[in-house]
Amino acid sequence: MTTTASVVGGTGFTGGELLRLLDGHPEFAVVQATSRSEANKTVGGVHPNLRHMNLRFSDPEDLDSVDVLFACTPHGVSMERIDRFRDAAGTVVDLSADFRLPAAEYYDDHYDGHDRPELLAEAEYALPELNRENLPGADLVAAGGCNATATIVGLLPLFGHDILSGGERIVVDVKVGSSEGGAGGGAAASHAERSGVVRPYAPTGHRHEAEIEAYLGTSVSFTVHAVDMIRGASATCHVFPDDPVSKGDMWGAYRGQYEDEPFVRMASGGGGVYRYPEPKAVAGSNVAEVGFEVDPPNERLVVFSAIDNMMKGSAGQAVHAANVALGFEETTGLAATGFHPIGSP
Amino acid sequence: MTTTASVVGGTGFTGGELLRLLDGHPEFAVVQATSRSEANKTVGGVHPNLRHMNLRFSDPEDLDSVDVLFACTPHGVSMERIDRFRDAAGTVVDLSADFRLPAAEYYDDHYDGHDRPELLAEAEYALPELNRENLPGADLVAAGGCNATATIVGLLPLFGHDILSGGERIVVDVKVGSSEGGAGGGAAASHAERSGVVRPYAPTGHRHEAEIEAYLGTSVSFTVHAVDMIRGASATCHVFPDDPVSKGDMWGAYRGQYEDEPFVRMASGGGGVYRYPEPKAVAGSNVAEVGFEVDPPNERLVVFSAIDNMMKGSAGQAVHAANVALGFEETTGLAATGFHPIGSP
Amino acid sequence: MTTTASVVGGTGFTGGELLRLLDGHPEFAVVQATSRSEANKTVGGVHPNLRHMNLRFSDPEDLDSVDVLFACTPHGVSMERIDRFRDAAGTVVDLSADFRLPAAEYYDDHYDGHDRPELLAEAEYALPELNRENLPGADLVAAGGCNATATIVGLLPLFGHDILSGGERIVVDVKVGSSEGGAGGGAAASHAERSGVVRPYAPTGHRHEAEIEAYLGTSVSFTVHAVDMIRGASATCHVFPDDPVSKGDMWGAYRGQYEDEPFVRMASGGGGVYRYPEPKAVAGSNVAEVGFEVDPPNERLVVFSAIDNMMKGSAGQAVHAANVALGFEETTGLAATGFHPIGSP
Amino acid sequence: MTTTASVVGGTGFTGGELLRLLDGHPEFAVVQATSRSEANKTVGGVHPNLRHMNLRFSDPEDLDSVDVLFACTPHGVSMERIDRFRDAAGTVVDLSADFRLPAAEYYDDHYDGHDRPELLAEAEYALPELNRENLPGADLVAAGGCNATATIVGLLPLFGHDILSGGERIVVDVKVGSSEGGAGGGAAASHAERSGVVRPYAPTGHRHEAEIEAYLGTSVSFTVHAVDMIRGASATCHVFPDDPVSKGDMWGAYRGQYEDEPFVRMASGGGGVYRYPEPKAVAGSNVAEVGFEVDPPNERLVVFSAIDNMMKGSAGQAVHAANVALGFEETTGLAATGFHPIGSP
Amino acid sequence: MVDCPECGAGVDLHDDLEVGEIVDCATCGAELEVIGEGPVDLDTAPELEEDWGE
Amino acid sequence: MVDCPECGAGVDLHDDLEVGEIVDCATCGAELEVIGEGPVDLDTAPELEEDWGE
Ligand SMILES: NC(=O)c1ccc[n+]([C@@H]2O[C@H](COP(=O)([O-])OP(=O)(O)OC[C@H]3O[C@@H](n4cnc5c(N)ncnc54)[C@H](OP(=O)(O)O)[C@@H]3O)[C@@H](O)[C@H]2O)c1
Ligand SMILES: NC(=O)c1ccc[n+]([C@@H]2O[C@H](COP(=O)([O-])OP(=O)(O)OC[C@H]3O[C@@H](n4cnc5c(N)ncnc54)[C@H](OP(=O)(O)O)[C@@H]3O)[C@@H](O)[C@H]2O)c1
Ligand SMILES: NC(=O)c1ccc[n+]([C@@H]2O[C@H](COP(=O)([O-])OP(=O)(O)OC[C@H]3O[C@@H](n4cnc5c(N)ncnc54)[C@H](OP(=O)(O)O)[C@@H]3O)[C@@H](O)[C@H]2O)c1
Ligand SMILES: NC(=O)c1ccc[n+]([C@@H]2O[C@H](COP(=O)([O-])OP(=O)(O)OC[C@H]3O[C@@H](n4cnc5c(N)ncnc54)[C@H](OP(=O)(O)O)[C@@H]3O)[C@@H](O)[C@H]2O)c1
Ligand SMILES: [Zn+2]
Ligand SMILES: [Zn+2]
Repeated sequence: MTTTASVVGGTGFTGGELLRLLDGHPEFAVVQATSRSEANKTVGGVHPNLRHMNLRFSDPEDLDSVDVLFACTPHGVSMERIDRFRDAAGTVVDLSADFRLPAAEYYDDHYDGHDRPELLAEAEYALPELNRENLPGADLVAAGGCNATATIVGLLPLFGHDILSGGERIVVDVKVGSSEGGAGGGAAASHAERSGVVRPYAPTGHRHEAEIEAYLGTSVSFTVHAVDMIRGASATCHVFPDDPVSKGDMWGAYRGQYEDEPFVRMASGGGGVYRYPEPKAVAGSNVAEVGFEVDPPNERLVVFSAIDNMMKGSAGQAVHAANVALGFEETTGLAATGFHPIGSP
Repeated sequence: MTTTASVVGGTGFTGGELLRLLDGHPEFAVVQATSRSEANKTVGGVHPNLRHMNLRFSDPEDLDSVDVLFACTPHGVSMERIDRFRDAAGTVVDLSADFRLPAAEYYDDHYDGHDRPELLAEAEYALPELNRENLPGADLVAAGGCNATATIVGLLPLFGHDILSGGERIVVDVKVGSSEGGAGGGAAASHAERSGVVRPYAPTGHRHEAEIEAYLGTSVSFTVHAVDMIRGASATCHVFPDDPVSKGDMWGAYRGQYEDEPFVRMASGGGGVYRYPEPKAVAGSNVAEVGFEVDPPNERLVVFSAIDNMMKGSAGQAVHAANVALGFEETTGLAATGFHPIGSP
Repeated sequence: MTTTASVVGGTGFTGGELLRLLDGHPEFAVVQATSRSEANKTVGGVHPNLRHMNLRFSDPEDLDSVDVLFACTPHGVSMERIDRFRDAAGTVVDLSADFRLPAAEYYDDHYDGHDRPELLAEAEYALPELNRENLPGADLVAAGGCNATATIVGLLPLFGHDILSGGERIVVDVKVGSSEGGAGGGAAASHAERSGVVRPYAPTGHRHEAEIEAYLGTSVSFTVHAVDMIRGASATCHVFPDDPVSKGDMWGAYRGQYEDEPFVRMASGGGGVYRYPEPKAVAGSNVAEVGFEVDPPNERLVVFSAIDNMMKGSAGQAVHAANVALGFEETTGLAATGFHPIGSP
Repeated sequence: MTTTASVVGGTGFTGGELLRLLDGHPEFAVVQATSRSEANKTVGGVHPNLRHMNLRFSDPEDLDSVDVLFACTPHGVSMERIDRFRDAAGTVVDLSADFRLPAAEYYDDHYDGHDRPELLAEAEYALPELNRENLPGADLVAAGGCNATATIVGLLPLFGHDILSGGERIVVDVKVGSSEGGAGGGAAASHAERSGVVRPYAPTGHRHEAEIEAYLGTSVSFTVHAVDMIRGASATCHVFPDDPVSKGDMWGAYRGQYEDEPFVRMASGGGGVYRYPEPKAVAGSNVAEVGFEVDPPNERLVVFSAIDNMMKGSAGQAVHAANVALGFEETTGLAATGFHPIGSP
Repeated sequence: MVDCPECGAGVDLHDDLEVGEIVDCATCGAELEVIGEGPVDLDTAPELEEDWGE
Repeated sequence: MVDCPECGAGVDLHDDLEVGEIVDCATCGAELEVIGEGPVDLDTAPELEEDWGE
């Protein structure tokens, strides 16, 4: 029996990626994709890769009843419309920041507050590598932020394997592609202005600092740069542990954490062209690559993490979590590997 | 019962793509991938997207017995080693130019002759849109050239629908990505020299002229430009028919030809950003996009065609043809759609 | 004694390039740059390369009196404001299409007509390679279109050297960068949608067909593709002469035409990486590269031409023409060569 | 009276850039450019932007007598050939690492030792912002490393303005273009493998750590990533001072340091698209952009620095230093600004 | 199902579309205006001569 | 199956490898030299300080 699904915000970048994933997912049938601006137009008119889909956008005011509703709207929309979403669907998976943080204070400090703080305790953070045990049966699931996901997946093994305890200095230097900004975009997002950049776009105070702190229990010095790719987020974490850590300790921690994870892959040195995590190597897949080096003279660990922000960083993570929540085999619909060669994906 | 497969030339670009496709294909099991330079190394050490595969390259001198052998070697290797390939496998699918052309003269005129001209009559051209009826049971299959494929798929409907008969003037202006050159590459293929180019790399005399002439029965004025993408080939065909052709005539021809083709998609005008065929829109998929405009003042038809050279232009076409040859459902293992957004794929 | 200059439309792409050129030009002093949207802001706030200039944008309603006014506004603005421009300046150099075409009918057929058709006879076409003799003393100069310039410079030697007479079939297949669209841009111009494209954006009916016809006296079958670069226009002209033409004939024509031209350079075969004209090789300079091959089997000539649309295709051409009009040494302020290596400029 | 100059290693990337700069420099006349591989070929055959130069490569064994010899050879060549270089020229400017570090131990620790350690004390570090007073009359000048230059220019104001004293924690996360690797390049430098990357290529232990330590007196935790541009190096310095530092303190330090520097420009917040230093904004120019933010919650300063590695990071710096050494006006031949718009330069 | 006036392919639509609404054809992409209801009737939409890209 | 001396993961190999051959570890990518046969024994291969990219 197929599970019906709708995508609110279907013209957007994450919405389009979700439509692609759900269309290829054997358990789901997409019955609705909403758009205010493109209502009645075919999904393929916006997403050329989906020209084969026999589906037209419809108005978000008229939500069909479905099993799962995926909300792919800008921050603030889901918290306002959450009751209507839950009326329409037994399970709501939200890709925005609206239900990601575990307490109202985070929204007071880093956003403009929250309309429905009482629901925050109900919501489950989607990242299975962190929160798998709480997802089965969850009916409000909040997919993580893309930069936060890259960072959390990179640093997680250091906590709980006696390497970090939370008070250490961590610098996270992130490089991201232009799809992070969504389909809207302004002058800075034009091809002429955005091509070839290494552009500091969030030097300090990025909101994902809060998400990382909430889920890893550590503060991080976070800076994000826009670089010339469309898909992809890459986090370089410069970590200063209190005590010396060997490469063997690191392998123990990372293999211990991730050996059985279907969507985390190690890339840490060795030969060839692709020695450490790279967005290029995971583009189009739900895989996160993680790797590291130790730097004894500087008493530093360097951890690299790379994801496709459209996949592990949003739509793929959402489907992964939905698979767990609904009891499907975890990797269903997410088995596609990346590509080689691939350009600036 | 799975069908066993081997890939000769597994470190190359088409070889890597075939490994990806076969690995995800429910009917095939990859038992061997050869390399002279990387023998004993893991497939994932060269193709980072295949790090999950439990396979090491082995020497092409020691061929395993398999059901299907895919040869992904430079021009000249297959014609020399064809007997050993056929000893090892019941079906040989060759991606090089060695068995593509139907007669020895083509090789005398455009290459350095042919070692085994008597086999040319046995070989079947892989492109199902052109040669589907002869593929079932074929045991020597020759995948088409990428630029030739883009051109043939674009022009095919004009022949046989009373628009062209073969003597008309046709200019084909092609734009291609860097993966067409294979993993080797020289100075011109370095990132610094190859980025951002619009570089005429085959102004005249490209060998695919012969392939197009052999299969469409028309000569074409062919020019190829390198542009800044990795995957993709785009052919713009400027066609001068003897008699006026209306847009309705064109739709009739193209819909008539392609309505039931699983891997050809029309994109011809309309609204939105993606109005005509684009490599970006098909990257990562086996789809060919075709479209056209009519230009009455210049008595011209303009036909656009776009493919991913790694897929429809080589490895995807090879698997498509193998599916037909072996009696599998045609689209098996090739259902993946493209991506949106996607950069310079 | 310095010549004073103003730039109307100073926030735009051609306006910014003009400011850069005039700022480095020993004969000119820039006294005004206009903008409606950025009035009172520094020029460097929009054009980061001009942060050293001590100049703020001012309102285009308040034009200073200057020797030369450069108009860098969208089509339609100059024809409406031409009297005010001429009141403010002894010489007006217009970069838009408003005074490019020699007769009102062109505007009726290809644009929405013309407000001041009587001025068309007064205006001089800026391209010195075509119209040098009429420029000295001209007080209304119209810079050519970028794609038209690339095409005209490529084809010009074929006329007047007994190769073409005007009735022959010519296909012009153009590839352009995103700066051609100006600083405005919409959804199709965003980095995510515009990166990595080979996108047919003007399949037929491009307005520059008229400009080429007006100045070369031949009709051309013209198609323009957007490709992944910012600066640059490359025209590939497929030409079908009535009689056979040898490579020697071609060299004679091209050397005869261009030997003494300071801003035209031949690149036609030979060794190395850069054998034919490429936008990359001329980016940042006012140079046009031209080159060719002959294709006897197809009775075809292939002519390649490459320019930087910001330079030879607009601002550089405008300064070049102004130099000639005002009697300065032709190359003044335009001597900068291109770069090597350079990416996607 | 012109000063004669030769370029050893003239086919390389920095050698080509030097030829471009010297060719446009009013004080210099280039009399020789060497190459082993391209001897007797024209300079324009390798560097298409220099097709107008009337110069052929000659063998590096036959050095002409000149006033200034610029050595643009890989590490190790200059230390071996230094006597012959000095025989040929009164002033030697070396762009390699061979004379950059002030003492033999650095070479023992970070390279394979030094052949001529006694010359290290004679050599002057080229960066005028750091070492201007020692350059006039210097006859052995060593241009800085590109990543070191970006970092030193970024951090310099923090020392000597009471913000840092040398023991503080500093993380330097660098992003560089592909021209840093020189014209050689291997598999990892091919267009297909190198496009679109965020690739950690020197996770730890980069040799420029030593150069920074030698000239700033501080150790830094240094990591370099390859990103998709050709020219450009961008350093993000995450700095942890012992005491709180205000934005005013920072402006004081940076303005104090750089107000009169002709080739350093501040970009630190504000509006528009280009708010912080970006390689794109300085590409093609000798300008270094520097800027910063303060991050009180993390007790961090973030300093950004961006240069064109071909200019400020090598050839431009070399000419700048030569200007000072020879007593020319400092900015001679280096006045060209960057471009806007410009792609991935 | 109604035929596209541009390319002739069938266009799949809800029946509750109103006159004046714009839809696109899934085959040719043409923008089509609903000119009649129940059953839906379509005509090519007046082309917006918009600037498309450059 | 033999353990990787670098990361500790199991390394899957044919038994007919010869001493001196170089393999890589599928987990950490380390280049490993075969230093004993039947069963295969591995050690970290001497690192080629090659130029890797830039
Ligand atoms: N892009 C990423 O990498 C990424 C990663 C992780 C999380 N996210 C989060 O995912 C969400 C979507 O991001 P995106 O990049 O897909 O954005 P986007 O491309 O801008 O798409 C937003 C979508 O929401 C619709 N929409 C906007 N306002 C709406 C409203 N008031 N009511 C109903 N629909 C509305 C828009 O369509 P119409 O205007 O046609 O209705 C559009 O389909 C955001 O919250 C973002 O923070 C994004
Ligand atoms: N790239 C495309 O877009 C494309 C499209 C259509 C058709 N093709 C055709 O497909 C074939 C492969 O192209 P490619 O782009 O994949 O090339 P490639 O990347 O250069 O790969 C060639 C492969 O062949 C192996 N090889 C080379 N010489 C060999 C020999 N003598 N014996 C055994 N193996 C040998 C190489 O590996 P080792 O050196 O490690 O053995 C490598 O794995 C060519 O014939 C090409 O024309 C390519
Ligand atoms: N881009 C090219 O490659 C190229 C090549 C050849 C010719 N051209 C032609 O050159 C002209 C400028 O092109 P562009 O690419 O520079 O365009 P752009 O980047 O869009 O700039 C247009 C400029 O005009 C100003 N402007 C717009 N409407 C105006 C009005 N009604 N009155 C006064 N100022 C107005 C705008 O500034 P504010 O809105 O701030 O006032 C802006 O500074 C166009 O006619 C174009 O066809 C362009
Ligand atoms: N690229 C940068 O961004 C950058 C920045 C700062 C400093 N540097 C330093 O500048 C130097 C040159 O770098 P590059 O990027 O220009 O390198 P490159 O592109 O590889 O060029 C090296 C040049 O040296 C010549 N050469 C090589 N070995 C030689 C030898 N034994 N004797 C004489 N000539 C020899 C080569 O030409 P032939 O083989 O034809 O003789 C070639 O012209 C290096 O030391 C590099 O570390 C580079
Ligand atoms: Zn239609
Ligand atoms: Zn290992």
